[in-house]
Amino acid sequence: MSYVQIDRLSKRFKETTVLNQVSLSIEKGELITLLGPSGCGKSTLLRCIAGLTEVEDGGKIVVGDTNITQLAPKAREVGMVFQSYALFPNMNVYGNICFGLKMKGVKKEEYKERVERIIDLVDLRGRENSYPHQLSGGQQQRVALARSLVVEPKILLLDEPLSALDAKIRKSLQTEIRRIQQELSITTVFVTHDQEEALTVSDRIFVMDHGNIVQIGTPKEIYAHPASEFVARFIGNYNVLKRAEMVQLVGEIVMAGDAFAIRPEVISLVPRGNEASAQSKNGWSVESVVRSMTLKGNVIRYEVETNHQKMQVDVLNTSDNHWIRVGTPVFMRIPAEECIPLQ
Amino acid sequence: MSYVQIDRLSKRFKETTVLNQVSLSIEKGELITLLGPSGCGKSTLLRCIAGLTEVEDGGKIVVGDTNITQLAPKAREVGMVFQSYALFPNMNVYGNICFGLKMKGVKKEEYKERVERIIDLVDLRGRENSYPHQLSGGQQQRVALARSLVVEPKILLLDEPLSALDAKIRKSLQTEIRRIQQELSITTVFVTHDQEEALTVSDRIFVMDHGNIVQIGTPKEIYAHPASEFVARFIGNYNVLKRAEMVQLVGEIVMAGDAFAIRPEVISLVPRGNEASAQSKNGWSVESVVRSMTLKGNVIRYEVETNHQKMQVDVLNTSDNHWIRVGTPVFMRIPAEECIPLQ
Amino acid sequence: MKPNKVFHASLITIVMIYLFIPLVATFLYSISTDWYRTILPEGYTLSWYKELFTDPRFLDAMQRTLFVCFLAICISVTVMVPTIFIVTVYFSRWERTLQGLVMLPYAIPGVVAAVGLIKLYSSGPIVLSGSIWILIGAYFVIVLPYMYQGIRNSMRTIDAIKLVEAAELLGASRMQAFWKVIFPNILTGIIVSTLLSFSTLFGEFVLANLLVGGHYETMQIYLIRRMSESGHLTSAIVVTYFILLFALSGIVMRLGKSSSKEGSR
Amino acid sequence: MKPNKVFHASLITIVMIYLFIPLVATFLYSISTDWYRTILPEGYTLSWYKELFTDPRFLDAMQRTLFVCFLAICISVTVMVPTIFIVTVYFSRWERTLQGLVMLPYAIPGVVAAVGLIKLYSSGPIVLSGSIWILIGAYFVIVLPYMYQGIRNSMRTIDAIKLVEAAELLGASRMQAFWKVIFPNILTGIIVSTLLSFSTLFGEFVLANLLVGGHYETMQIYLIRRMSESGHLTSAIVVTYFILLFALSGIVMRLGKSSSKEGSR
Repeated sequence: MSYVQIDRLSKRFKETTVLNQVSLSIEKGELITLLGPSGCGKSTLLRCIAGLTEVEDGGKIVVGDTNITQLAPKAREVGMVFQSYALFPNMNVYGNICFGLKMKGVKKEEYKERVERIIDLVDLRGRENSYPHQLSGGQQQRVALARSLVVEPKILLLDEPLSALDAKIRKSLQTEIRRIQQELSITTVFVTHDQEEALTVSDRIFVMDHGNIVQIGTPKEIYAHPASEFVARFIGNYNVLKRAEMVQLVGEIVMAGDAFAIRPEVISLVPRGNEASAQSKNGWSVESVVRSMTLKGNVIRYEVETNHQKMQVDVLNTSDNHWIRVGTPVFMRIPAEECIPLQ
Repeated sequence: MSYVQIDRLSKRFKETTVLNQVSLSIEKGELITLLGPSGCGKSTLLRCIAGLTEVEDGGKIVVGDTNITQLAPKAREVGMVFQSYALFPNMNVYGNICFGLKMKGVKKEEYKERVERIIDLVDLRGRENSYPHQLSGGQQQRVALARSLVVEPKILLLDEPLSALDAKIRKSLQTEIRRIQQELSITTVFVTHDQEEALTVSDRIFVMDHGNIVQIGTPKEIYAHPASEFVARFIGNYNVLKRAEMVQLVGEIVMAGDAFAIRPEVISLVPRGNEASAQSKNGWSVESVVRSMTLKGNVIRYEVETNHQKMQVDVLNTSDNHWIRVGTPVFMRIPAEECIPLQ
Repeated sequence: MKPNKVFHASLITIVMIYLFIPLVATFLYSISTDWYRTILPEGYTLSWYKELFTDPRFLDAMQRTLFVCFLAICISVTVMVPTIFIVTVYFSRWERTLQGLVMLPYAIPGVVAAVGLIKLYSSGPIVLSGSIWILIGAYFVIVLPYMYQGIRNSMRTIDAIKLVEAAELLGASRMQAFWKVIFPNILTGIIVSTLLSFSTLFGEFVLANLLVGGHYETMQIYLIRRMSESGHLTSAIVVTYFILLFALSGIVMRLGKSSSKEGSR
Repeated sequence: MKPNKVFHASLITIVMIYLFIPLVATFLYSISTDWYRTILPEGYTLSWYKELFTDPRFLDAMQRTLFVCFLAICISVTVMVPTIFIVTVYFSRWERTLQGLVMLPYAIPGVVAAVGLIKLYSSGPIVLSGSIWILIGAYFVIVLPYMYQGIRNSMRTIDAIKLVEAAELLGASRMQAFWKVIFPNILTGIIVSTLLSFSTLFGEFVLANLLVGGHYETMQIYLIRRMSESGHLTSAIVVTYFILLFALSGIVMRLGKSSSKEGSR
């Protein structure tokens, strides 16, 4: 049996169904993300696990061997990090971190060492006496993380912890959260609307839409095999083609499916006059012309036009690929095994 | 002479120097971004151009043939879009868009067609009678854009227009802003802290740090040839090596430079036992082992360890690359021409 | 969450009852014929109201009060709205100073203010004592804090600075920015402040009595003078006052809501 | 930006002068020997202050006022802080109701309230009329709006709901969450509200006079009774009052600042 079991959780606010009979299970030590657009119910689900939002009758939340559905938040042994940090302004970093231990009645001699270890873990050595308003956003969120971790909760809940931070700091904290989570191997639920963040940090991703979980899988599975157009568009920059469009593009096809999703990075561009190599493996080659290019950083995104369609193609930003310019006529090579049929 | 000329602009708030003798010029029809971490002075520079912040004596701002340094904001003919949208809550979409025209005394018969065109351009057809609080964040920002554009300003100023929006909407609005800007070929200054955003939308990027412009160039130039460690780390995910570290990694080198920056995507990974191909072009091959992998979406990021260093390597997420796993021994191929010496 | 609920609910109920009992009692008293040593009145009548509305002295007093309050509030709105607008948007350094000054009347008890004013204007070079102008001047000062807080909060809620910047960049002059963009959005705030001020002034007795009491009978003075005569009558006045105030608030709030679509407060 | 600056600055200056003149005049009057038909007083003396501080009636009145105000405010803090906390954090649906109720005293003029209270407690089943308890009860109601607004704003500023959630998840009980996390952070807000309330009550005359005036001489009543005797003396009282109030505020604010590091308000 899984470590966390959630069974048919529902929540309605007035007329709106926010959670619709959601069931899921999480293994011990795993980091899962709840990923979805705003309003999909992901934060509400997290608050239900924490006990901050009451669930409707029939729902059940089990952690370890304990049914915590009816327990008060303080009895659930969950840690939570909020988007707004929610640090206690009247306490310094040390005071914030010790708060949970004091509340649990742990003696000062006992917790001292543990607090020191966690301060090192979140890299806040030297800031112990600072007050929250003296810290940057990133540092405040580290304090919030340390404060939740030091009491050794059974589950750690992260509610869009990085949304309020700058792009650069966000990325470095993603890595750090993942490192700390693995070091402590603590069961973690991470809520985010940023698909790149979800791919980077998760063991498994739960994609949510309108109060339902629409797909579950490892980042690799979700990214490479989206189950629906919604997931395909949300998780990556997929080219989604209707069956008729697909037929127009590559000719008759044998695969079943009403629509097909093709990731932009699996398509390769081959110079014209090189048809031999373009025809090689199992797949199609389509005559086309490069219409625009956008530098994304490590990747260059091309918009490539055939007679019928516009397709997006991602290639690595290396000097090998710099022959591809706007206006260059190319063959677009689409491997057959990377065309994912959607319902 | 350039369309916009800014000459030795300084601004001090009490003790802090926010802008330090900044000079720059912008061509007509160009979109430039001011890119930098929070507090680097980019927003202040924008506000100085708009006339919302007074500049210190000696600074000069010329647009076209007009010195606007001493003009009131309303006389400068600049359009500005704020992060917080700043729509007028008492007016509907149509009223917000017409406001500028009414203020300029344009007759209703004259502006009617222009307003209709701009509503189509920003894709708000059908929402003309909605009030700001009835719109999503993305829609509100479109209204703000339309409102600024309809008066045909000489420059359009965008102050982190997308920072308050979700990742998905942010990306689609980036594309749209760029499309609209090119369609109207309006001179635009875009302020952002997100390097990917800057790379995506700009003709040229001005990287700022502590009130100074530290590098100017096209996205390609800035990304591929950062002038300093600060830019290298800010613009991409560069591996930055000190000269000694570089020597440790690849042996003696002839290039000058105290430090070297290598982008993760120019390094390629070759299976061991394939030394022939690994040695081919001008560059180095280093024996190493894959230590971790992170799926970023279209790219997989590996951390690869040699005897001395850890390096990050980005490869495209295609089935061709799926042989690389954690623990796989590889050759890391570093092309010599992609090692950028830094001061 | 359940066990505490009873305690919480009862605490809140007690507070509400404490606040409501005097109101209900006053109402009952105003329509009762007699009410001694019984839980509820012995009989009900509307005669107290009839007596009140046919008393010319009452109607005169009402008129005078309305005139003085109306004038003082008009002046206050005319002066404070532009002042707060200018200080908020263009002179934000001065904001703390203005706030400090404007909050002073909170700290000055009415009695104390009256003493100051009478001494100043009855024995100094300018003699205004006894005229209603000194009363209006004092009322202007008294309502400053209400005006300031209401208007200032509305401006903050709509982020007036950004809106003015946006309007100016679109070619509006400062006057246009104020009238077209700021004013419609703070109207509700102004109306609420006005009502609050009105209610405060309407009940102000000390200044009215000390400054002009002898020769200008306002509502408050009338009320206290009649109190010893009949408790039922004064209760009727109190109830009338409340009904008026609620009706007025209701109408004005609805007007404000439909004319401007915003969420100040 | 320059041409308008003069206009703006002068407008603001006028407002400030208007607010300050009575204060300065009162001060001058309290230390002057004689002041008729001259711009400045003819001579200066401290004798008014000496007379004041040696008058036992003044000291008694001061004591009584402090006692009544202190008690009313203590009750108010004790009742309102937990009530607002509970409603804000746990019963947010009730917030609008509580706000409406608590703001009522703003809408009830003191005169009107007094009438209601006297009628209720002097003729109904419970007779409290004339005792100071009815005055304290009325004062409790009067200060409700100040207490409510100050405390509520402080809670909003620190985002009390999130802080309580964080504290509870860390194992704190509701009481602990309140005492360890919320209370230290709203202390400044409570102190400011208390001072404001104190100043309001200190100057309240109508209720004091109508409810207990005959047999319990408070500061306000003393002040008005002495006014006809000597304007200089009353000016001295006013100045004393101000100095006391400012000193008190200063001390309390500094204490609040050093004991809790937050930015409520």
